[in-house]
Amino acid sequence: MSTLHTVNKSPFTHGTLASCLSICTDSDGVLLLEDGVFGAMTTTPCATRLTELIEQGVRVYALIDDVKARGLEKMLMSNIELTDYVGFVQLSTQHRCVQSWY
Amino acid sequence: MSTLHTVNKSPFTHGTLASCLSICTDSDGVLLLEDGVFGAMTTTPCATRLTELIEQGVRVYALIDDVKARGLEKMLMSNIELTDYVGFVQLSTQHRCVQSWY
Amino acid sequence: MIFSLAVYSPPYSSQASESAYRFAEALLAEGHSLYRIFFYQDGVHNSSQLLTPPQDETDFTSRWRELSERHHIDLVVCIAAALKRGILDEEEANRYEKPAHNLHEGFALSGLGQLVDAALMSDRLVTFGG
Amino acid sequence: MIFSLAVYSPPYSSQASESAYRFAEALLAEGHSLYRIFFYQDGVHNSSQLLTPPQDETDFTSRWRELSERHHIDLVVCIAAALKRGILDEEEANRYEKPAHNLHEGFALSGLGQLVDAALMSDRLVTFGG
Amino acid sequence: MRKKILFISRHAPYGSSIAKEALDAVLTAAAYDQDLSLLFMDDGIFQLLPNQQANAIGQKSFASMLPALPLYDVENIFVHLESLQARGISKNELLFDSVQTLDSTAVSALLAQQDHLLSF
Amino acid sequence: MRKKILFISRHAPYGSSIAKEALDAVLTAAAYDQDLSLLFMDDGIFQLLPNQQANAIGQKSFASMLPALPLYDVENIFVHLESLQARGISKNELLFDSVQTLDSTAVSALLAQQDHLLSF
Repeated sequence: MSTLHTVNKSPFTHGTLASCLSICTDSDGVLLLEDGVFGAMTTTPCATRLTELIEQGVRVYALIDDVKARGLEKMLMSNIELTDYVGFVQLSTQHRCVQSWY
Repeated sequence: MSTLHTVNKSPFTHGTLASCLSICTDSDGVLLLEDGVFGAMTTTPCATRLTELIEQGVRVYALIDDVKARGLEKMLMSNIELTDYVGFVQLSTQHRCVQSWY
Repeated sequence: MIFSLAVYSPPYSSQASESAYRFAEALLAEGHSLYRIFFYQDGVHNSSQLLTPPQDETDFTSRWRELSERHHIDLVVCIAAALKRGILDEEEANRYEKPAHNLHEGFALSGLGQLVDAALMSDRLVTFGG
Repeated sequence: MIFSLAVYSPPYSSQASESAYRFAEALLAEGHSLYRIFFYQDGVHNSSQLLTPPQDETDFTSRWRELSERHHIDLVVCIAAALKRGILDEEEANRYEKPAHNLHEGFALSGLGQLVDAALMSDRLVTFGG
Repeated sequence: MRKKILFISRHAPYGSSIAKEALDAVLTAAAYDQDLSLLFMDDGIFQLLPNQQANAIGQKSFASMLPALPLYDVENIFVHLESLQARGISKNELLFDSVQTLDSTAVSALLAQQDHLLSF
Repeated sequence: MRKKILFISRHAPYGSSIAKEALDAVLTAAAYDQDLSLLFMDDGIFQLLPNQQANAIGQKSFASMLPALPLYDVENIFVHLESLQARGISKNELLFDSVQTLDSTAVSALLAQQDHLLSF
């Protein structure tokens, strides 16, 4: 079974996202929320690794309310999907465990 | 006049020390305390920049109680000086301002 | 599915309590059940009846309380973490001879075992921290 | 020299309150004076009279209080930050009709202007945060 | 005598309250008739993005609060250039154009001119 | 039925209370007769350094608390290899030798076997 990873820190100042992605595997999912949504920017320090994982089948999401709050709607990587809290709940049911990276 | 910078986050997981060093200048001082003392390890991600600054005349200190608490005494860069709270007070009087990086 | 949440961050200072609340609302709206919310570390401040936010800001404690009443959710605050951080119920205030108590009546102080129990009784445990 | 300190971190959860206290002790031992300690952000929890640490751990509030009495140091807690985080004195508890108050008597709630005033009245202002 | 006080705001908006409480401190200080400056650095520069809709998460937008700064006579507003560059944001994408960018060397010099630094 | 529960401890000791409160949670869980594991990762590996003297800062040393874990029947103690490598620490420098190192791939697999993750 696979793991849903949530990340709520900015990758520009914290190693949290990089750490998460280092152990993220094919069938896992990643949800960026709170300040974690800065990690979905096209300029994110983790862009290469994110794209690599997405190509391997990992799905990466950003919480839309957090994206909107921070004015990032037009600054996101196109291969990252937007979701809401209902989507977050569904993701947590579709994966066996949730690992929170904070 | 010059600035004393204090850093209390680990450079292995936070960008705080790198940020501090990016604007640290010749006559400044840097004091590593709390989890910031991990930045004084020989394996610190900021070793090159630290050595460069020290060669330029910046003095870099680590708070000895925090070093001892974490068992790091034998793992530190030799060009970083150990100090105590009295030393910290003296440093803050010798610099005009203190910038806390947290 | 049966969910439990672990909340480790204080209200206001961190967005994580807000996220936890919205996640709780969404899972209940989706028809899942919520067995327990366990407040630990600085999350214990979510249970203070003395939180006094400005009128246009969220009153976290009351909001947790209302959610709990509407859906019969167990709101448990780690007693060891709470005492260290100045969150007491009447019994603890008496035991330690403190002049007041501040735990909101909708919350219960209990041991850290209730976090483990929440994991054992739930299909999913989701942590909100940082 | 005249110092003031700004403390932005909660006791126990972060080491910064401990560092601030040791710095305060050291500067006083060196013959400097300490005009004010200003508690802001989660630092306001340093002023709770309900902190109940285990017997072998530090009681931060009492320690600040003793230092303040011994050296006549102004202990000021930002009122806006405190109210949001559930730290109230008797007057605020009455004003907002809260059932209890928890500010330790050695501390005073006041405006954020007291942080600016501390800077103006001191040669050095040192911040302890994070 | 007026003192030179620089506020340094280094944290992202919303995820924590640091950025908001830094701004409250700046606005309070404005009443004291001192020589105030404000520097955005690191993730603090994200406070300056336009199109923020913080009502989506139950908060107030920095985009609605920050433009008040010049009205409060906080005229010296600086942004750290390398922090912008690291995040791929250019100065003309920011919320208001009265901010001045400073590179790291200029930031060092700015700090060295102050009587006090208020670190957030 | 016993559940598989993995505690993940990622924070440095002492600077914040997260590491200590993670350990308290592990020791509590040990009483529940479940299949417990504990993984140290990122700055969490610093909890495992010997020669800690936390009394110098008024705290209790992890070096004195962690060796109790096997006594509590927390037998599966793992350390993330790449976290060790990034910090230049080798396994034989650690506090006790009953820990097993796992590379990132093995950590992924470990997570995938669990019923619950407790994130610290």
